[in-house]
Amino acid sequence: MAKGMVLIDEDRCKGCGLCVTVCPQHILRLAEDRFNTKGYRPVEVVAPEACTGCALCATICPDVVFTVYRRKRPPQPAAVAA
Amino acid sequence: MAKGMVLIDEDRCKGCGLCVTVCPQHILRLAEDRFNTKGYRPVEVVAPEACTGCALCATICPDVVFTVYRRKRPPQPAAVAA
Amino acid sequence: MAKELLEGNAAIAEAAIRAGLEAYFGYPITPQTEVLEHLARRLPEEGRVFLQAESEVASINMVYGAACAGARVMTSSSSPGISLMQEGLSYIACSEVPAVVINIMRGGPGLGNVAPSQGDYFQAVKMAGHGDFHPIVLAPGNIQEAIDLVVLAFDLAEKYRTIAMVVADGSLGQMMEPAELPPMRPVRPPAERPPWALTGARGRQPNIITSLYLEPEVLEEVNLRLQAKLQEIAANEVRWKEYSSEDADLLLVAFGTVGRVCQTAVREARRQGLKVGLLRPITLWPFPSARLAELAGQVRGMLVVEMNAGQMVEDVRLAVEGRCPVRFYGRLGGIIPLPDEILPELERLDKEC
Amino acid sequence: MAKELLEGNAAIAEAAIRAGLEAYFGYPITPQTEVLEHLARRLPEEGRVFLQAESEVASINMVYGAACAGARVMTSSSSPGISLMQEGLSYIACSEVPAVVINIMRGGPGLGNVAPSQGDYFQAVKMAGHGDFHPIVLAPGNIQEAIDLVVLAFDLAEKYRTIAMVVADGSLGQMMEPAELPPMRPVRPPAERPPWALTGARGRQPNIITSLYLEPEVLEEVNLRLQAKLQEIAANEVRWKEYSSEDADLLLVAFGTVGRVCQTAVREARRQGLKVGLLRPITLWPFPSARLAELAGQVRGMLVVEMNAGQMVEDVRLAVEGRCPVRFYGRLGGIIPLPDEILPELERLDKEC
Amino acid sequence: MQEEIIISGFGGQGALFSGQLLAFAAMDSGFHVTWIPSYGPEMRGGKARCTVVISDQEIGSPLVRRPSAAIVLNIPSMEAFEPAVKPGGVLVVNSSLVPQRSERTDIRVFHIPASDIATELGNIRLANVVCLGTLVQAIGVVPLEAVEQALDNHLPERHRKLLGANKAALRRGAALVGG
Amino acid sequence: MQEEIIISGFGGQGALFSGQLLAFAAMDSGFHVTWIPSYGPEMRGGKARCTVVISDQEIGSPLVRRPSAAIVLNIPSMEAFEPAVKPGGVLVVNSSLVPQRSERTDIRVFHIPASDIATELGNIRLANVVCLGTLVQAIGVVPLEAVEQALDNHLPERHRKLLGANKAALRRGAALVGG
Amino acid sequence: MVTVEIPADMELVYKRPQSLTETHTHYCPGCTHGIIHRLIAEVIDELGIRERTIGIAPVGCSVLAYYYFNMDFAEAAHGRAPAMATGIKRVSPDRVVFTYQGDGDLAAIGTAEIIQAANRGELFTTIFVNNAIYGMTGGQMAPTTLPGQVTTSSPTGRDVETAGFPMKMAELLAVLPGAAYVTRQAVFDPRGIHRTRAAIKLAFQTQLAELGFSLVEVLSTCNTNWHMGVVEALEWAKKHMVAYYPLGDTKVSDGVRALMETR
Amino acid sequence: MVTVEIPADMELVYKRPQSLTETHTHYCPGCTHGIIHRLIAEVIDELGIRERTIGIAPVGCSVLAYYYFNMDFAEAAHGRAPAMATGIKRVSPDRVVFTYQGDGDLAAIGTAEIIQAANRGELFTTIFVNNAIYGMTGGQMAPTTLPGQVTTSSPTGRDVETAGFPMKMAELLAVLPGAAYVTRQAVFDPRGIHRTRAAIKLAFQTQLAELGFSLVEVLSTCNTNWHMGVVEALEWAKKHMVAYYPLGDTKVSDGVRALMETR
Ligand SMILES: Cc1ncc(C[n+]2csc(CCOP(=O)(O)OP(=O)(O)O)c2C)c(N)n1
Ligand SMILES: Cc1ncc(C[n+]2csc(CCOP(=O)(O)OP(=O)(O)O)c2C)c(N)n1
Ligand code: SF4
Ligand code: SF4
Ligand code: SF4
Ligand code: SF4
Ligand code: SF4
Ligand code: SF4
Ligand SMILES: [Mg+2]
Ligand SMILES: [Mg+2]
Repeated sequence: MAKGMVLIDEDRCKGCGLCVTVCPQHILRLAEDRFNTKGYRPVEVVAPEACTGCALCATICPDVVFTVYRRKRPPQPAAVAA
Repeated sequence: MAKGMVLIDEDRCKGCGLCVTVCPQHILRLAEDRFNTKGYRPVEVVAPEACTGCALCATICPDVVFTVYRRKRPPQPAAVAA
Repeated sequence: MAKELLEGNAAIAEAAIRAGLEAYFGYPITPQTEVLEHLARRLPEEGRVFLQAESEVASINMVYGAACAGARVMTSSSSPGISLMQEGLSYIACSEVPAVVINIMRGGPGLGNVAPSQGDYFQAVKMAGHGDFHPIVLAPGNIQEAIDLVVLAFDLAEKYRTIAMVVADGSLGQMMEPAELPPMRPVRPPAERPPWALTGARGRQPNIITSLYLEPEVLEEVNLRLQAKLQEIAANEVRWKEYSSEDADLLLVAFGTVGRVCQTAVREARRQGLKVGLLRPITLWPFPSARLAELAGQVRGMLVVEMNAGQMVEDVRLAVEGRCPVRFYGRLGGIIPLPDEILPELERLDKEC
Repeated sequence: MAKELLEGNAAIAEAAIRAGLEAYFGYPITPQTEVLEHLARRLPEEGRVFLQAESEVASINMVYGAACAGARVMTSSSSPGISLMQEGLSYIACSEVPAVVINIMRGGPGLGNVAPSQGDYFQAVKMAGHGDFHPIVLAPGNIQEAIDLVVLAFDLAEKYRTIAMVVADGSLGQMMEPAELPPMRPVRPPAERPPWALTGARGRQPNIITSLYLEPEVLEEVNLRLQAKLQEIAANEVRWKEYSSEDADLLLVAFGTVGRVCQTAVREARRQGLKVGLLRPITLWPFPSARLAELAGQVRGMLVVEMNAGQMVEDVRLAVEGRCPVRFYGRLGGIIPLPDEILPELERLDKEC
Repeated sequence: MQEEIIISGFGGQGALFSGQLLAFAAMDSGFHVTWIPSYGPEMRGGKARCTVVISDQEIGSPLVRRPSAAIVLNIPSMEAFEPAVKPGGVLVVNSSLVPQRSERTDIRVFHIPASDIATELGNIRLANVVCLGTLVQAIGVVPLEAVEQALDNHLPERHRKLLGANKAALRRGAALVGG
Repeated sequence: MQEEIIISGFGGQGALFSGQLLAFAAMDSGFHVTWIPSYGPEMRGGKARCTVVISDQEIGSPLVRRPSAAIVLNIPSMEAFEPAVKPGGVLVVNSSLVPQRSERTDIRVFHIPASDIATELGNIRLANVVCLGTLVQAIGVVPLEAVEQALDNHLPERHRKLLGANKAALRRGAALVGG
Repeated sequence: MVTVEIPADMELVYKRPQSLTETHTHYCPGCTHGIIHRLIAEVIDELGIRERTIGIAPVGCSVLAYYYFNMDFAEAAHGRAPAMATGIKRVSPDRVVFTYQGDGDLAAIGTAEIIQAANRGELFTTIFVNNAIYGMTGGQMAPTTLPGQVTTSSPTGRDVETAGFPMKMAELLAVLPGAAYVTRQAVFDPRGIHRTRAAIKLAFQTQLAELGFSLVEVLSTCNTNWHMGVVEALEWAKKHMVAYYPLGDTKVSDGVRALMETR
Repeated sequence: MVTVEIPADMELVYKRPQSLTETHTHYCPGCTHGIIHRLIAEVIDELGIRERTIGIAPVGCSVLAYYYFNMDFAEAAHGRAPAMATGIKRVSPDRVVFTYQGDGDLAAIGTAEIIQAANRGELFTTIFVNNAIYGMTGGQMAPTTLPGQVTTSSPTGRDVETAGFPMKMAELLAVLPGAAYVTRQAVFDPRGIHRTRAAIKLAFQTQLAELGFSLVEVLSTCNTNWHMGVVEALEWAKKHMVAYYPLGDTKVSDGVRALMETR
């Protein structure tokens, strides 16, 4: 089960490829088969299950294409105060 | 015999008194009895014989009132090179 | 309030305060520095904003900013400084924010001198910098009028969201004459700033103030709106004064200081049997063209007197359209024409028309 | 030299080089940046001075300096940038040093847009900043004329020691058409700079260039000299072109890009049986008033077409003085009026006059 | 004689350049000519079009509302200029990118799959030159050779290697005009 | 009724201030009044003069070339305004500083040793007030008391201690006008 | 419309800030202006000041910023944003004011206005986007263009002999006592972006605490006018711009230091 | 006319420099503008460059400097002398060009022009007369007016909260690589005057050696608008101005240092 998940606002994407270069999971690429309404090849997620929700893609994207989710950490036993 | 001598271009003087304050010989003062063509009380030399030709008056005068002369030093025996 | 003997520049400054001026941004320049100096003292006293800007370019852009924020704001300067404000004025014109500008004109061109002049008539009435715009231009002839017109300038600037410029010369700025200041208007509290102002988009859509319209079609619409506004102003806000014009068969036309000098010329001419009248435009833009056109049917000729090489005379000619001769007499370089120079010109006009 | 297909802005820049331009100071602004870019490349190639200034205020004052030193110098900009030059222009005017200024006008007011416009007509012809002065204003209608007028601008600026301004719009700046560049003039060597120039007071009295004249009487004299010069220019340098005006009973008046559009309108109107002519002013100042006054006796009416809200039309009305109706048609915001809009206006003029 | 040609597409399709080619050709053929671009208000990309006027007399307006001929390289251009072409005029449509067909019968319309032909010739960006070939052949004012000459003289250095392809494109376009 | 008074001297002689006094007095007496200074072009010092117009109707020009009355405090002022005073007018000359005498018979001339009188009163700078007293008395439009009142109200704080001396100067000047 | 199910155990870690409108920007693909816009918007969201913030757009590629920021905005004349901001802030001292300016705007034509505003200690914040070029007008030399860098107005590369050395505005402004916080950051990689965001936040906090003028110089790219690919531009900038323009704070007033420490 | 016999054994140690005209200045009595004029003239005489020097007067009390210097001169628009000097020098590189500017002129309205000229390393020299006030227009606050100093536009004293701190131009300009020699001197006593003269000489030499931009800030007085006696003004300036504006070089480039060493 994926640790993270991104939503892509495809029509905002200008296909600049910046997110592709920073995704540590190498799961982003520019679509090769289609254009978005702006005429760019939009980004797409190749392997959603590998997404960690690290949000580096969102950090660098100049066009605020990504919304990023991360799985909540299961409630951990509270650390004992030292 | 005076070591120095100043000429005063009286009509340039604005009576600001700066020269009076810097003359180390205290031989300058503003005329008390007359105005120059500009309507100022011009500077005058009280004791010309005390002038050393140090040119401090000329150094500070904003209106280039002074021309300064200094007595040539009598030819000194040439110092023997060490 | 009783009349006091007031100096022109100080009266202008104090009138602005009474009119509710919230902020002043300006830069010293003779012969208007007393406006700035009066405000430097009085505005902080009143808890309002006085700021000496680094330049006239900065002044006008500070005015632009404060006006965008919805504050009553003003700057003042003299000819070279006003030239430096041309770009800013054009932005303000297109952005439709209200601003009051005082120009106490001096001898030009260039650095010229600080003597009284009307050399910036064209610059004031024909444009606000580049593009198609006319600020409202008010030209007081005496100190009471200067006071009243400063107050009016704020009201007109706000009513039409436009630039209202008061033009005078150093002689008005430095003379003294009895006049009455208006009562102090309460300053508009920040909470009551106009709805279009930049006050923070709390509970409403953001306000944007810009003069950029990339699409020619859109910019044309903006311009048509500006032009419609100008027409509305032209229809409603023309102001002038007439002296002995009812039965006049010769008409003097002059504004500001020269206007009042011409009042004397009228009296003296009448004493000599010449039926001279005077029209003194108070708004230079909009110009009292219709009334002049009317008078062109009544009088045999007009004499326009200015402290420049002939600027307003063009607007008179445009109004008159050849229906009567329009002559010009002017003095340059900061010289005020006096009645005894104007009289011979009137006699000549009388003979030749 | 044979004709080449030239882009307007580059042609203007190259023409300046051929005319002996020694130094250019300017700041980028659309739609004239290609002038600057062309010169950035070519002037250093020719061993001459290119400097990108920090602003238009700096540009015009660098021009002022280089002109004082007796060099052939120029700047170029577009509307907002020209507004920023107003103070400097006024100094140059009063100092009587020659300078060439190019204004490739854009839509205004304010930031407006970069589309073609003629909104700065008043600013160009009525003044150079504050004070009483008119620069020589040249308005090319096509690229060949742009080239020729740039060369002429340098010659007139030097002949009269004045500002020569070439005004056009972005469509002329960006269009291409065949034209011939003049041969390369040799650059005047520094040793041959004019006698009034600041070149170092070697073996002569110092030269002083100033625009400050504290005494009103002296400044008045300076102004009278300036006015006399302007009159001389007005007498000698009026230029315009006429098309089919000999037998015209309706006259179009338009300058620059609109002027050439009107050439087409004339042809089409004639095809429809309207006897339309066209007068295209080439010098906007001095204005071909006398010729228009003459034509006012011949035609039934005039239609002035501009890319603004009606500016040159005032000068036409001033020339015509009511002797025939003068109508106006204008487009704003960067829109070029086309023949098919002008024709109905002509038809209306035909019916109503 | 006066031809007023509008070439319209979006930025990067080469509308401006093919207009310049036509202008050069017209000039070299002894005509008066004007070329004038108009960009959209967008800072980057967006529409790009130019108007070329070719005449045997001095040219007045370099802009026209109703061209005598037009090349439309994309859908918005089709919408703008298909209705505008003067009766008797010529319309060249890059049918690879513009699906709709002109219904007009008072003009000569050429729907040509220019992008496909260009791709076939090895570079999709040659579509504009294909269309230009068609237009030049159709209006017949300027000889095709003059356009080839213009290519020889003015193809930018960095595209020099595509000179042959450009000429081929031009000829392919021209060949689509039936005798 | 209209009186046009020029008061002229060099900077520091108080020409501007005495004009203002007159203006205040005229205003308080119910007249229309204008006061207008003119400085020389020199940045500092140099000539200082003002024109005061007092009228029972709205005032047109605040400047006049030919005053109905004048006070001249130094030689250049004498040269400028002695010939200018209108026939029937009044000229007050500070004879302490202006040696020449007016020959005019069509005006009333008062040569008064104002600086000497002022020195006598303890402050040479009161010469202008002495002259003002003479002028006010001579033209008779404004009562002397109104000028005294103006002194009471408008003498700058830092000169407050000279109020008495000012009034005395005024009266001394006035007394020089023969019945 | 596609509806996406978000699993219940997923939490939102990044979403479009409220301080941006929905409008798509006109910037070139990969232009860092977009990143900087976003960072400002995030900070304004975080500080909860959107409804009392007034922004000022420059003349430059970001001239249309007012369409992208979801708050009151004005468009200044070229270089004059600091004067305009001064006007606004002085009459609205309880509002938050910021200018967004390019290097042509701030370091050329607007030199006097930024220096004087900083010197007066005006209580607004400036985000200064240094992309070493005039983007909007098509790639002319800026005061910040690197030595030897080719632009359309320095076709053989910036010649420091005639054009001078690139201006280090963060260092210059730091000299002025009125400037409370001045820093230089870069948005060339996620780390730099995070730091830039922190700097922008501190700048706004400086304003909120009325400590003086604050400015964040952000090294940026202009791939279009540099004639580079998007990624190549970032690499070039990292290598060449950062070498000339050292990153980090050039001015931290005592007040700001105290602020930093309480965070 | 009085003829004075000069004894034969007297030698001339001070005479009016040839680079001054005979014209009397319009400056107030004791105004230090006069001293500074004289020093410039002496240096120009000494360097023998009068006939190839072009000076530029500002708008300010020294607006009429062209009447006093015996050489080609131009009068600039307020603050724009550096732009004008740039124009002149660029087209006349073998001439010596200097601007003479007041603090309102250089540090307020002319901020952009001086900074950009310095940054470009323009090969002219600026003599910057800092008298902490706008002299010509009658004593308004300048960017250099001291904290608390009363002027007509800061009637209750300069309030650094609203007007900022006085600008230290010599320090600010020193940051720019194009500036080769920047120094601050004072003409409050003969020693200071001698030092100022030496600095002015070095500045012109910097220009002659084409080492970059050179500027001498000269602390000065304006007794008239400070409302002080002439001597009192000097004392006040020595005490208060020098405390705020430290004297000495703020920038000496390597080239200039070499020049200093060869002297
Ligand atoms: C007075 C004036 N001069 C020039 C321009 C033209 N102009 C528009 S943007 C710009 C420079 C933009 O460069 P920069 O500030 O670096 O912003 P960028 O586009 O690189 O983000 C210029 C010179 C203008 N609009 N107004
Ligand atoms: C554009 C413009 N703005 C303002 C002025 C008015 N002005 C003349 S001199 C001056 C300031 C002079 O001060 P400074 O530069 O310090 O010189 P100083 O007189 O003290 O020597 C000003 C503001 C002007 N002439 N032009
Ligand atoms: S959140 Fe991280 S892992 Fe997921 S797509 Fe974005 S960069 Fe890649
Ligand atoms: S960074 Fe943004 S705009 Fe660029 S490719 Fe990725 S999603 Fe698209
Ligand atoms: S030269 Fe020296 S001693 Fe002689 S008067 Fe001058 S200051 Fe005094
Ligand atoms: S310093 Fe000069 S001006 Fe001043 S009193 Fe002495 S001589 Fe006269
Ligand atoms: S031109 Fe440069 S700065 Fe402008 S949007 Fe494109 S990449 Fe960004
Ligand atoms: S006003 Fe001040 S600076 Fe000007 S001349 Fe007088 S003392 Fe000197
Ligand atoms: Mg940039
Ligand atoms: Mg000063």
